[in-house]
Amino acid sequence: MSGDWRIPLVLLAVCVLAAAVAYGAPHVLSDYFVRIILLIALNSILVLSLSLSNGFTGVFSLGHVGFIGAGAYVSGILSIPVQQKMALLPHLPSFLHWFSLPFLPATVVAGLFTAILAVIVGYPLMRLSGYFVSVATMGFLIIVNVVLINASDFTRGARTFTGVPLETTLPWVFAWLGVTLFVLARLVYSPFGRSMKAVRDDTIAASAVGIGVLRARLIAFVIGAFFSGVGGSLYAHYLGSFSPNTFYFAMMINLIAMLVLGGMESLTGALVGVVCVSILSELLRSVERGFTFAGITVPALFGASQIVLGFVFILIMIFRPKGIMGDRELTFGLAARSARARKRREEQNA
Amino acid sequence: MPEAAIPLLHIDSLEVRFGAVRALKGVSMDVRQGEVVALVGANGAGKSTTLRTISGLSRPRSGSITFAGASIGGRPPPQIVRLGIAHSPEGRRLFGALTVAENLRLGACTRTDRAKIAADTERLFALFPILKQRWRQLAGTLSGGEQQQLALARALMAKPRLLLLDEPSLGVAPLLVRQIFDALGELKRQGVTMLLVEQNIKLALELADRAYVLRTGSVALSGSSAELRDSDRVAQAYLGAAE
Amino acid sequence: ADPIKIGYPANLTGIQASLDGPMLNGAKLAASEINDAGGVLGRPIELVVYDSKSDATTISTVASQLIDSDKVVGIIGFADSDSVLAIGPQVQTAKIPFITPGATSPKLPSQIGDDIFLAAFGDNVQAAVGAEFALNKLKAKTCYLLTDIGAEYTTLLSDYFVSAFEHGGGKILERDTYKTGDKTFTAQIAKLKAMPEKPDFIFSSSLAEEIGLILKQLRQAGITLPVVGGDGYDSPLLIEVGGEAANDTYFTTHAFVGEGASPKVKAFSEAYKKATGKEPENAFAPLGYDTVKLMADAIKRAGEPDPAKIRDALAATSGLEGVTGTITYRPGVSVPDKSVSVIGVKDGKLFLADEAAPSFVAEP
Amino acid sequence: MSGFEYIVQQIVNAVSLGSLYALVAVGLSIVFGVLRLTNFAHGDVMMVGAFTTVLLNALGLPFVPAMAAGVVGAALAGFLIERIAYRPVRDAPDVTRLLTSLAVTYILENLGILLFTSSPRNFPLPAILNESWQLSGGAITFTNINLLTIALTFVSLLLLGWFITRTTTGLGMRAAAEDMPAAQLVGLDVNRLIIVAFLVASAYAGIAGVLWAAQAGVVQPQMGFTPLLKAFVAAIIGGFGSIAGALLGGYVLGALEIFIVAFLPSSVSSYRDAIVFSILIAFLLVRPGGLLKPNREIKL
Amino acid sequence: MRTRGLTKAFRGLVALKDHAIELREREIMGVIGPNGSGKSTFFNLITGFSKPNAGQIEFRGRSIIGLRTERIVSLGIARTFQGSRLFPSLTVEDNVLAAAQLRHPVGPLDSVLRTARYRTRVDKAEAIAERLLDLMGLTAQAGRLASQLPYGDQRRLEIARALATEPALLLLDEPAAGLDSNETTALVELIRKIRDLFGVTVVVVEHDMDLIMAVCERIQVLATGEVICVGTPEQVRNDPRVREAYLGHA
Ligand SMILES: Nc1ncnc2c1ncn2[C@@H]1O[C@H](COP(=O)(O)OP(=O)(O)OP(=O)(O)O)[C@@H](O)[C@H]1O
Ligand SMILES: Nc1ncnc2c1ncn2[C@@H]1O[C@H](COP(=O)(O)OP(=O)(O)OP(=O)(O)O)[C@@H](O)[C@H]1O
Ligand SMILES: [Mg+2]
Ligand SMILES: [Mg+2]
Repeated sequence: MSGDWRIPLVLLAVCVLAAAVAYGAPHVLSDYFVRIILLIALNSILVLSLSLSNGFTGVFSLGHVGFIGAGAYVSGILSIPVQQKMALLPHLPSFLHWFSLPFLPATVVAGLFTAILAVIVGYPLMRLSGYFVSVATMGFLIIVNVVLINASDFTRGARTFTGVPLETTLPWVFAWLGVTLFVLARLVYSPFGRSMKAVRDDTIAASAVGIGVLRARLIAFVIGAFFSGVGGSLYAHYLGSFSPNTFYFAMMINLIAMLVLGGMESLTGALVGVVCVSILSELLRSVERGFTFAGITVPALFGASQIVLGFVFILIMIFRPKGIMGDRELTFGLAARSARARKRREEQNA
Repeated sequence: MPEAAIPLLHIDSLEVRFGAVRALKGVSMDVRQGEVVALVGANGAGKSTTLRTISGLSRPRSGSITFAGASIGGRPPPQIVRLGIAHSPEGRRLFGALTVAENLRLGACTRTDRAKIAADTERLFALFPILKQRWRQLAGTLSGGEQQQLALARALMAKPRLLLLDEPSLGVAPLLVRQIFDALGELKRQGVTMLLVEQNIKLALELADRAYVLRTGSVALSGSSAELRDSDRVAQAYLGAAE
Repeated sequence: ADPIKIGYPANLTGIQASLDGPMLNGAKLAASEINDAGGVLGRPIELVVYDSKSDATTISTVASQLIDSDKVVGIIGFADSDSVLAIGPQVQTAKIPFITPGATSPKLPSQIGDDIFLAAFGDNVQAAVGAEFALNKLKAKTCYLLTDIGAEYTTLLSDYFVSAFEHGGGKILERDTYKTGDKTFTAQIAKLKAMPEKPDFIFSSSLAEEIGLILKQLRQAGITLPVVGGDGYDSPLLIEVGGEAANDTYFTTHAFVGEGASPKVKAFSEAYKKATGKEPENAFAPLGYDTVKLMADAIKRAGEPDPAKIRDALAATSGLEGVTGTITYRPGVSVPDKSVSVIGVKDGKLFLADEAAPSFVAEP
Repeated sequence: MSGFEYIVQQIVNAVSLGSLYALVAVGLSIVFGVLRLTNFAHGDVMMVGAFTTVLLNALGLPFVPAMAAGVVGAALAGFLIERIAYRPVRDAPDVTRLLTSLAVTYILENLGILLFTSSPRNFPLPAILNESWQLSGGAITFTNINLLTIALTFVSLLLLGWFITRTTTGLGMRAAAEDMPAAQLVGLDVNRLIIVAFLVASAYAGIAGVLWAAQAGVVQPQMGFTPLLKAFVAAIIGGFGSIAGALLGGYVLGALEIFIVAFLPSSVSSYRDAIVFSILIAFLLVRPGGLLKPNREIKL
Repeated sequence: MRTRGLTKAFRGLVALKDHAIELREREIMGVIGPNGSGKSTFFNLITGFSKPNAGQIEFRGRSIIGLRTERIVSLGIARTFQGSRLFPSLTVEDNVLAAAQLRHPVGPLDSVLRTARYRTRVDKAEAIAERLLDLMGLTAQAGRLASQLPYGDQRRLEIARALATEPALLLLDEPAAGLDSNETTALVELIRKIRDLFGVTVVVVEHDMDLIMAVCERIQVLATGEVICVGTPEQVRNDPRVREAYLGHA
């Protein structure tokens, strides 16, 4: 399936550009803008991980934030400096006490942990369909929340979990975003991705052509959970302190809004959704503080940004019911085409 | 042939599009009171689209539909049903989670004459005895042929002045196809006007007074059933579409 | 002259809004009083307000806006420790003095650093006062403990209460829990009723939204034991929702704003009413007010609006009279020593039951 | 207090909590039944009902007419939401409509905050509803508001059951839920059906909102979220879209919540929500169609 | 393949009763019967979509009862559905490829790493899909969404998809329903060609007697779940029970 020769060039260019932004931005832009860029990239990882099951496999999970939360806590527990651990988490089992992991291994472990969790949770849950799987995964989110609140030896309970080193920088997030995109793109546009979409379209027909419905759903769910866990770890090292309620319904609704708005059945759609929602809400947030324009003073109306955002969502849904991108990808004409399609084209030209 | 001069249904250069697809490209036809008109043609010729546009499910892009003197093009379906057009659609479209009884009751939901509804139901049982046996069964669990009979019966419950039928023989066993067409013949004798879409041309032309042959969205041929039966022009009209 | 900018991130929407809203009103009142009186160092002060939406991520974004774009010299904000911890690292890195009017976790300064100050007493202090009040004034030795496990404040307060109460010789007979947002406590109450040994009183570590309801359901079930709690009770809802059921309830808080309150409090209430059209909703309003005054006082003593100097001046604050009590920071301690008011309810009215400093305070 | 009395008291508690959940779930189920839409704004319609009642009561209107006005206000709000937000996306995919209803929630909640601030306000319940009954020498207690909730829930069961299965409009709603074009083809005015469904469901939300606020003692712009969540769960347990299922689901959920606290030690019962959901998930796996729907085999 | 004593009841209603059938290699067998006589139920039981109450199904000497559908398909039984069930959001080509992948599987890991195995298997699957689309005359439509196809093409695509799983036994449920007479005639040729090219055994359920009589070598007739007659088209046509239950006295 070799594509056309321009693709490696473009990929290289994108990588160079990303590296330039990652390393250059903090020197050029103010901390505020750096943070916005970072958050956009971070949320992209989370929304992409959600799109695998929700968009491509047709399992509308409301529980991914549970994986994000689990990933954040696992990575947090692993990477708090040893001397602080004693003070913050005195009742931690001793084998966790004597070491602390650097950022990268902690993140990978968090991802693996959530992936294993997803296998356990998904094995029964992925048998359900439609609304039932949504409710069941939402139940998973609630269970995670309750466990985080109650397992205070590990998580400090409802109290803020703090002391996680602030290591999430632009290069890290960009690198992980690259990995996520790479893996998901190859997965979604491969025979396996085709099985996922077949399962989404019609489970009965899918099993009639020999596709294991449970297997396809489970794999999508687990891979999504892995990247959610990674995203959770990045989040933990971005915020430094968080509590169980940081990873709860508000975050879930936010991520789903980004996903659906951008287009569930498209990877670039997920990115477009994140960028649009982030920039729009940042703009609105600065407008709602009130401003003076051409001598007219508009008073502060806190909460107005959410209202406007709500109306914008409704308008987009009315005019683009399948999200901004629908199921199309932004490829700029550079899609890797299958050998077959190329051959067919050549035949037509001949 | 019935004498009424003004047609009950008059369609004039109807055009319908789905995005870039021109499903109908200027179709004109008439259905007179008391008449059975067949609409035949190859797959994708636009037969179902014609019926859907008459009953308001699709909107015409241009052209006019007149029913009993009133222009109905582009009106919403419930209004059209109230004027007396009942449509038994492609794929039956029964309410699968409702019982046979409830499906029939909804078929009559535009009517207010309660006593007559009960009498009509009895008459339908004479036509389709199986429905009486399955009275309390959910429509979704009926077999294909049973569903087809229910779909027909549901449309008849509205006591329509014009009945639109989309492939009533689809998926029905031969014996039952006979029975259904016998029932349709009985309805014809009772004076029900019908516009019938059917793949089984032989049966269709037996029942119908006249027929139109559609080919890729326009009328390729029309005439009385007798004329069409005896010529091979129908086959030719079809073949034109097959290439 | 150019205004001196003080950052004010506030959770005006989301779950924290009912506390941060009144607090902002109080803060604005203080700022306008100061500006009417000529400002600080000859310059007016300006509160740069952003809505941080009760969301940790937004808080960190807002922090960078305040520090980087608005170049504020100090920051005031939040009624809960979660939010303070969320903003903490950035504030500490930028070395900007930060005062939280409402968060009461005494651990905050040690968790974040020396730029963080509390304007209110610590939970360990109020819990100790509550425990000693129960032991000494109510003569109650045995306790039933009900904890809201959905919030940091309520869990922490319970822990501090237990250690102070047990230190003073009291005994916890039974513990039970619920979660913020619950509306029915009948199951817990029936369990309490079925206890073999009756406790002398109930300590309920709760927030304003629930406590009125808990009291109502307790009394409806025929339980008349006194109920003790912390400053989470401090809102008109206690009496409005609880009604008669609120009688024989005691809570520790920052200031007594009811009938017979000190002149300072009365003056504040009137000014607040004039500015917003309503009575102060809860003690967070005067806390917001006091905190702005505290910051202004430190800026004045620093001599110039320079963050490092303001921090040092702040740490040296001593005997600053506020609506919610007198603020003094002991050297090296960023939690003020303030006296705690114990307020009781009788015949549907609040009264000052005690005003005390505790004899034993649990470690933060 | 004997063990028996203790159990009776907990059953009383479970029934009254369950009734409240059921009442919310029924409204949610009606809308789902006809539109296949999880109406997240249902909780906010409850909020509208409760706030209308509080405001009118504060302006001097007695409680009962204020409550009636609250119900009407909620119905009106539901009507407007359908007209403005849901109708344009009626044919869109499920998730699109889900997001639309989330957006409506967003708007209503923040509008509430702008107008009324997010501070909770007291809900002025007439004293008579607060009165409690003592049985068995005070060992078993329940209040008038509990009784009212239970009674209203039962009445609504009967009324709605009759409406959905016996009237043409009710039948039409079920038909439209399944196949909207086909419903139009038999002459059902689908727009009217949906409006009726929203009016009925929102009026229910209004009643439930008032009762919920009465139980909670306070009203707040964000008050709709918890009941919505509970009702969503209850409705799914029962079989989404089925009225009887929603009721049953409400009671099951209420009983689970109460019994876990009542009969398990507090160190375990603090995991209440986790236990409830574990049971639910286990249950969904055994009966994927909900309580009331038999496991019907697929028909191909 | 053969079945014995196969019985299925839906809450009291016996849809299939004591059904037995024995198929020879490479034959074309017709199953006919009035509506509701249990034909689709028979297909559902064989392909594992529902479980029989009693009876045995043996495929190439082994029992396949209780196996999951995907397992049965991989053993070599493929089917089409009454009224088509395509993957509407996939292209025509992808519909076939989704099935062709069964014999040339690539896992997620291969997909991400694009191993050598990935390439060869994908190429094989694509070759199969290409051949089938060509056979069915769908090559020109390869890039269109399945949902946009005319009905006749959809039915052919469904057959192509079933064939892509490389079955030994192909079950066709009413393949001619909704086709016009020209297409039905073409279908007769197509079914024969499929048998000859791929060497599969074919079972056709159909109400179109012309098609059944033309294509089938043997026919089994069901009525209310029971087999009333098995035989050559000629025998069946002249059987009085069949005339009464099914064909009518036309
Ligand atoms: N909703 C739609 N969107 C896009 N194209 C459509 C739609 N409905 C019909 N078409 C197209 O319009 C044309 C006419 O379709 P129609 O269903 O009317 O054909 P028909 O004559 O009824 O065929 P058949 O015998 O297969 O039922 C076809 O090319 C079809 O693909
Ligand atoms: N899931 C089900 N639940 C209840 N009854 C069912 C179910 N599936 C099939 N039946 C019943 O079993 C009987 C046989 O159905 P089946 O679909 O096998 O008939 P068929 O021979 O394929 O008929 P047709 O030619 O109409 O497709 C019918 O009476 C049908 O109503
Ligand atoms: Mg058609
Ligand atoms: Mg069948």
